[in-house]
Amino acid sequence: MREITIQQRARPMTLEELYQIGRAHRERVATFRAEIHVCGSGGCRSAGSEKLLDAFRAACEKKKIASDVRIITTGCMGLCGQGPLVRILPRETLYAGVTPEKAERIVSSHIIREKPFRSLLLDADHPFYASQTPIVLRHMGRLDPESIEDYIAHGGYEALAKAVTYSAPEHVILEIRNSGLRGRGGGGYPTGLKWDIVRRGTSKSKYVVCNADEGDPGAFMDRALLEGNPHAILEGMAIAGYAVGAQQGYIYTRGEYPLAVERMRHAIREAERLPVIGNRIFESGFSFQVDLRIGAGAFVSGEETALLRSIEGKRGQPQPRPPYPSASGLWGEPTLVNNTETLANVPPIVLNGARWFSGMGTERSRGTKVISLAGNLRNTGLIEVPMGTSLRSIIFDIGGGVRENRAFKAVQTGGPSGGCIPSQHLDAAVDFESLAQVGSMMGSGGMIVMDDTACMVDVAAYFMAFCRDESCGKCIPCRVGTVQLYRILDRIRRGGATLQDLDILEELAVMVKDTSLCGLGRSAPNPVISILHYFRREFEDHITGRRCPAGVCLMDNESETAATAPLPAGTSPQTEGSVHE
Amino acid sequence: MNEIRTLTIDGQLISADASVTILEAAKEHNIHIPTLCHLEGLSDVGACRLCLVEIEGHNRLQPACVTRVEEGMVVRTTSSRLQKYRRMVLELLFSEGDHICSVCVANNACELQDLAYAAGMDHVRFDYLHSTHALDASHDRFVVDHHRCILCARCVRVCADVEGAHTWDIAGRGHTAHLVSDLAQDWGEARSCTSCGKCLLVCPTGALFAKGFVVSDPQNKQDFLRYIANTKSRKAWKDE
Amino acid sequence: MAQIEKNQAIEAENKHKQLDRALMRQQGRRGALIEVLHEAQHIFGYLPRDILGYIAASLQLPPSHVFGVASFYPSFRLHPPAGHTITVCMGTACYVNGASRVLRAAEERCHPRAESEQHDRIPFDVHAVHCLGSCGSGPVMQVDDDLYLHTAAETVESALDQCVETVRAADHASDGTTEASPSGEIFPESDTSGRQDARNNDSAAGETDDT
Amino acid sequence: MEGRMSIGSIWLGGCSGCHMSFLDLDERLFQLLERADIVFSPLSDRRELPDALDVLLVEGAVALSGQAELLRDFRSRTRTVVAFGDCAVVGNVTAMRNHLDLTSMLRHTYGAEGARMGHDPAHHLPAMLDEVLPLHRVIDIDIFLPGCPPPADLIWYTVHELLEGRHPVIDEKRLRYG
Repeated sequence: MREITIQQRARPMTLEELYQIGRAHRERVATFRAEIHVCGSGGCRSAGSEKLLDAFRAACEKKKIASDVRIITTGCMGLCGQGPLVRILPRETLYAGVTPEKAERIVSSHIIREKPFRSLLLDADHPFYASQTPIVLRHMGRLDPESIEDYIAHGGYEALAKAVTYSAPEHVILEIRNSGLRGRGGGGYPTGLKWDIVRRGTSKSKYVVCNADEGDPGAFMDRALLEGNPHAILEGMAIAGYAVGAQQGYIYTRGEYPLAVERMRHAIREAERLPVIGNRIFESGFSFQVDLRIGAGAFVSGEETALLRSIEGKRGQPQPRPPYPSASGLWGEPTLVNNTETLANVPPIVLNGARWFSGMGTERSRGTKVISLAGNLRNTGLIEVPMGTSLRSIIFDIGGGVRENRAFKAVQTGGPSGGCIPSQHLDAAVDFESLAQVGSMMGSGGMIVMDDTACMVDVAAYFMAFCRDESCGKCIPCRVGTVQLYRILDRIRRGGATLQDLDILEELAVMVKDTSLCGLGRSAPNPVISILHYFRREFEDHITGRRCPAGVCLMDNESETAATAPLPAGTSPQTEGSVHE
Repeated sequence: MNEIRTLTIDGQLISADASVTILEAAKEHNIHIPTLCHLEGLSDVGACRLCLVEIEGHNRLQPACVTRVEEGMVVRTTSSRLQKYRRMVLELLFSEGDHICSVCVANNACELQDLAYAAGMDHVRFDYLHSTHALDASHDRFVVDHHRCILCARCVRVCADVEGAHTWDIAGRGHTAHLVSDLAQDWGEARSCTSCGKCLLVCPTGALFAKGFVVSDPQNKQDFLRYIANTKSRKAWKDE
Repeated sequence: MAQIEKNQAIEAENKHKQLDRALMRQQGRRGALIEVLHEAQHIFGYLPRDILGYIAASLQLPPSHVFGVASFYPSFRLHPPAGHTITVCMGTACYVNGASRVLRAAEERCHPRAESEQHDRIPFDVHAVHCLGSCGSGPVMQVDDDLYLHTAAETVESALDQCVETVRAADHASDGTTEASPSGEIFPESDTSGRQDARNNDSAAGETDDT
Repeated sequence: MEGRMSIGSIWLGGCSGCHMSFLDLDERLFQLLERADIVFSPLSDRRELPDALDVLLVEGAVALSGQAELLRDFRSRTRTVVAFGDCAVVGNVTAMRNHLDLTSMLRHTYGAEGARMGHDPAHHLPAMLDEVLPLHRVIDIDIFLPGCPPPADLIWYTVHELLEGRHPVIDEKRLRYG
């Protein structure tokens, strides 16, 4: 069903015109004496990077060099924990923790006197950046996300132009299959296979959906991509649309990311103005339209079928699969649902070929993974490493180890559907298979490091409360199971539980995992199961010893059962709604 | 063009039309699979998870009510694991609502109760949540008691698909999800309601009932259910 | 008094016009309900019952379906927001850095247990959300539109005092009623604790418990 | 079981309807008394607490903290504890007060009026649990006998099985709530 098309340039663009725009933009940028890139993404923006822009403009005017210094806001530069970050060219240097007051001194030192400004300098071989191989993030932080010309100057839309001009759709799919690219949303389903199924759908109206719902707390890679390099996603979607035969695409992202929504809207308008998406793209028979759909805060909308119901304007309630969306998705039509990072990998694969991509990563998990590092770490932020890199090198080399060098306790991967991995598995590789073997999962790539101040029972209760609040409520095991699992965990946390409660907890966790309708319910017990597996002793301390080793949980003192023998079932009154200390 | 599929259910080799679900195929060969949110004649949602069956080659349990038969499928409808899970689903339901049978209008006429007997559920191991809900008696002939509502959405489906009024729908999310009429108004003010009473007759528990019924009064729901089963999927208006 | 009522009538009138324009833009587009609800909340600050009814009629959807969708998504508010909102991020990264202590401090300040301590007249809504997207610098807290990074329980006090000052200053300046203006961004922060719905005084409203 | 079986019964937060149903055993009571003694029960006037019991029938839910102690005490003396009736098994009508806030309910009932008559809940009422609990939330239960009240035939089946030294099987045919 065609959406209302916005007025476009009459004539479609040619490949030659695309190169011409790129060349012109590169020449114009080369005329500048210097460039100042200010990181405008999530963490840095909230640390005040907008005020930095004005400060640097004022500094350049004062030094009368304003006209030949290019000042732009860019996407995420990676090391969020030490933001706001600023990169200055020539003699490329990265400055951290820049405040408006320091802007003038940086300009006069780096640009006027051509000597780096020592005190805020981030040395070039900082371990955070050393062992990364960015593909999806290769232009991140160097590109002006609001200028399509800048994207084209960095080789943008070339892959789309070549695909629709020189390759048949089947050939593009073959390229993706041979590259070994798998879904980056967490499922790890082979992308080429999914494209093939949608391609074989006979209906004439098919859809491509970019899942940028990113509900995992502690994951911010989709947000960084939408804010930092929106065109890469549009190009990836257009190539996917061409390959599977879809004319309409939807990007579904969160209402809580207003800047990402704004940047993506602007990018769609720009792409239609040129036009690089719209009717008869690059003079081919292929037309592709993209619309933005904004979620409204439901984590479950990240589940494929729930996301499609949300785009259809309904309650985001998952549906049994099969039928899978690739056979019957939006309004019953074949629909390709891919994660933002998956789609952002498509243009580089089409440009550089499958063998270039499959050369990276491991045998069964090819390419790289974008990871958001957070928690009690020295270097927190956004990284991209080849699949197969060990947890140890990510946490201790790139991440710089635990803050205030406290003891490492566990790293949580896969968000509320993942697990907690203790120190004995730090040498596990980060890829789909190895993380599953140690009882966790890849998930969207959020990694939260916990030190010895964390109490694992409290963390298990935290994740279960998250799943309880985010359950859609349709199927009983998840709707009621998460409530009961949380009550038992909370009782354990407050020292009012018995060993029998622990048995019921384990039995119910397995039941919810086996019988829930969708991914949310099936993976809600994962954190508890993995924490019980690695940190069972902490549970026993809370139950029999009635104490919290990490000192986080407050035991119920007035529970009248304290004096008598431990009871088979806790009787300390728990009114469901009261705020627990 | 409906092709035939051959499959085995509980060791019994059967053949069934390709468009048929495992539940329908099993029913045709009177193999019993417990159901609750399923009602013949209404669309299926696969929400209560009581009809989960084991299928060889699938590591995940599949709901029989929405999973189509496939060639060479080997299905098992009962095992100790399935029975344990079915009993736990029922225990969860009893713990969520306020199912006090001794004071309930649907006592001895309640599908939830019958399923609990069949599962041998002699007690509930989970805490009773006792969440307080509204009780709406504003309609001149009917009452809705949300404490007994298990959110199977049969009433939503019969009101939308068969009556066409779509007065009922589910609002909220997760454990605060609940039934609402129109804009969460009192049932008596819901202008879209035609007072046809179909929702009462499909409600498996004592959540929707007619005024004037006292505890364990027999409600003749059974003949209406057969009527609704025949109108939609089978040959219309066939009375058995 | 008449003048104020007249202004309010005019204002309500042009809000309805804005809503009609939004509905016109969505004409013919499938699955437009959630887009319209976003715009309606932006116009009215929340989704009043009559507006939901108006939307249901113009999109020809059953009112129960529209209410079902509006009440499903936590970003949609079915009740007028209090004057000001404190949003505490309870994402995992913030949580392990002590976000629950910040949440407790915020709640203690806004709904103090002992009635006597209720000193600032300014009504605050306290929301716990699952991720504000600045995981590198948690715990993160937002008071209306200003974001506070690496917050601790103590920062809550100073942040709220500062907000109370700015609001009081604004009160003197406009000395009109501080109308419940929606917070600055086009889409107000998601509101996971405000799922309360008029009909259901569900006692399981433990949303603001400390996890 | 060559010796005689000792049976006891107590009622907590309940209406004694289950004990009435027990009396509906009618003539079967004589068969029972041939092989067992009812050593402690509200139905008999023997008051000393037996130091050991074979079977204990417990009617009613746990509403008072004192009842919880009594229950734990009996559990330590009894081989087989039977949750006798819906109140004991699920909390039933007694647990309906869990919807209400206990303190405001007491203040409402015994408030100004009660104070005028010198009734002060703190002194005149036993300490109440905030939440009325079914028995298995307080002690381990061996046999669950739901029903409001459990029909006499079901009680007889249970007691008879215990007399024969078998564990009664309360299956689909015998299970009845309400």
